[in-house]
Amino acid sequence: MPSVAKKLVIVRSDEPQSEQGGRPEELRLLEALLFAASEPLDEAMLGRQLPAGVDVRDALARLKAEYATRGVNLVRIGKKWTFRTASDLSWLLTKKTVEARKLSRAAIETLAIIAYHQPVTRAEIEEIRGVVASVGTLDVLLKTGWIRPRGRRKAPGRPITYGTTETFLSHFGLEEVGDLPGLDELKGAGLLEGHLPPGFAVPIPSDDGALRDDEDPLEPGDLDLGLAPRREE
Amino acid sequence: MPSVAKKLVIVRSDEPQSEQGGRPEELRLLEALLFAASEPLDEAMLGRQLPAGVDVRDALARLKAEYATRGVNLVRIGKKWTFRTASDLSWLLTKKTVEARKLSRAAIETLAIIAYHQPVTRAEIEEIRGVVASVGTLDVLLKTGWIRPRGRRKAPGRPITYGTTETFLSHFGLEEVGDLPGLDELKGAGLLEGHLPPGFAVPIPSDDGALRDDEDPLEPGDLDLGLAPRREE
Amino acid sequence: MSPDDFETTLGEERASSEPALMVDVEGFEGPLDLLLTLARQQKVDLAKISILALADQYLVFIEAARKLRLELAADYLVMAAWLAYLKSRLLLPEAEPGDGPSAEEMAMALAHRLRRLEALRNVATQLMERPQLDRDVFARGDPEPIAEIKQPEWSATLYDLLSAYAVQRRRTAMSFVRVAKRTVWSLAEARATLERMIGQSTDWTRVDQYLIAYVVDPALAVTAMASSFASALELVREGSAEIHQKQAYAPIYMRKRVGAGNGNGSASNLGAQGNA
Repeated sequence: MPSVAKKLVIVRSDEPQSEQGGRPEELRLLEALLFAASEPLDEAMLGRQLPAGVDVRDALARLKAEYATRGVNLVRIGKKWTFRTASDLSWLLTKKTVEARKLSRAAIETLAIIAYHQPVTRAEIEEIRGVVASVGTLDVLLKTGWIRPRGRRKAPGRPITYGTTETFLSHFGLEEVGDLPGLDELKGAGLLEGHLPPGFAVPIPSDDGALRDDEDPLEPGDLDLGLAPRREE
Repeated sequence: MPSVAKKLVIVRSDEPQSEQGGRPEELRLLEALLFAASEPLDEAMLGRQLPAGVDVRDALARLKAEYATRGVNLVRIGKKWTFRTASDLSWLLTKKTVEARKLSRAAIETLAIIAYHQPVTRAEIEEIRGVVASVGTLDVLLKTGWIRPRGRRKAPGRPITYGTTETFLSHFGLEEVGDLPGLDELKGAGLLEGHLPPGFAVPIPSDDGALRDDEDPLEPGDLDLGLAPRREE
Repeated sequence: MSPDDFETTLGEERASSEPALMVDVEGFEGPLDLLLTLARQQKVDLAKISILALADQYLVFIEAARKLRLELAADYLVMAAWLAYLKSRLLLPEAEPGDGPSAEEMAMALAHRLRRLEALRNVATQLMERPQLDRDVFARGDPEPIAEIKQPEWSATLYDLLSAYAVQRRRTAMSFVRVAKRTVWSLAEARATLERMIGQSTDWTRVDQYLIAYVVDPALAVTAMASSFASALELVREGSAEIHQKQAYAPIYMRKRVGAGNGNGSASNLGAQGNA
């Protein structure tokens, strides 16, 4: 490929200080920072390190493409970036594996509900699983740092809503929540709108979303038997 | 450095498709191993990980050449190899490595009381905790920047009231302090177990900066006592 | 609900469902999970599932579990009661159009929930199969400190904070705690209560009114209602009581069955009927 060689030479003589091979200096800077960091780095912080006038997104996209076929890939997590070993090489690196966190089935399902339905309250999680959350499930997930309380639902009792964290995205190698596997299929099948029309609640705790304006909350003396949407305590 | 240019050219013409796909797999393996390793790796050990018949020295030499112009370089230390930030970019790095210290149990408990019960005085913290606070605990928390003196309680002795800061919220990933789980949520998450006495309550915290009716503003002298959050060590 | 019809269907279903009965109820994550497992045995698309057949299978399962005197969580019994109710609605012509959802709509809603749970399990599996950090992919093993990044000097997680708060609040609360009374109403207790109550009345009475008289501690209300409802349905099935509900979520009325003898509520008598 003599043409490449020629090009390299030309670039070098044009821009002696740009050093090595005509590759923009900002890529070297980004490489250095991202290789050195122990945690994903914020796009804005990276931008501040680059020469004025350089578009950090362009540079990151280019770097990502450069590393796409390598043993180490550049990945985006939300608004942060980091290098990770290529996922097809996990066999090579398993020796490093720490005792994998073994989540219970209940915890995995609860995590999935929080990820796909967020923001979601505990009562909504219970409604989808059809079972009262066993004590300790949310506790375990909070401990992993994958979920967090996001806010409070504007509903009676103002229950806490849960959502996933950046640590969750980082752990599962997702750029954003929209990249969750199977999300589009779930949406397409109408399974994420989630909340059943009022009056449709099948036993077990139901979410407050099913309680409409035209429904009166049950009186304490009413026999609800858990058949009617239960209000958040 | 014409020699470098020459070398690049040679490498490139050796492997026309180079970058995309045609790059030998052993370079990917070496990249991943060296990237993930917590210390420099032995040539012999690396060799054992490569496909049979691959000369580890050749592969390392080639990888070194590839990275020679990049922001990270492959360097040899004795018979071991590791990735290091290019020496001309060392200004990006710092010598100071601070290992984040874990807060003591007393400190985190005190912080939790302040978060939930703010504005709160030292005596009130002790009353809730049922333990006399050690002298250093509040000092440590003030150093973290997560708590601040808010004012003085209109009470005998005019004790200082404490509350949490913005830094607190951002460290713990909370949008507002009112998003801290309440009694039901703590129970539901499995954090608060067992039978609680009637009347047991968890306040809905608020870090509203406005002084409460029973609070006086801090006086200028208060800040000189080192009680205000220190910006940085 | 017609007890005879119920019995016949149970008899027919039993043979084909026998293997399912061997499944340990402990292995299920609640009634929906059990229903989903039973639905899969129908080996059809969940969209085309027969809710009626599913309800039968579920009721057979619960019946068998109770014959074996397996302790069943209230959730399972409430679902059984609801399915029995749904089944009766599906089998009988709709009495009055009413404003509540029709039986068909209720069945569709149940099918929707089953589909949703199944779909969620599929994506949960896909999620867990993704390459995970420190299991399949790895970050830089030997990071170098970056000048621009201020290392936080102190570390603490939200979990640390919350558990620290909960632990110490509980610790100080404990010194005031009294021994709690038992918080579960067993089915036997509920049944005994109901039998005594309807023994006194041939007028329609609201079941919750039965309970209020007995359940002094409001903390017991939920468990008492669940157990009572399950027991009430059993009494109805055995022919010693009648139940009436105008529509879903409306109050439930109950009375001693007209013509039923006073001694008809004894346990031995009922047991014999159950085995017939």
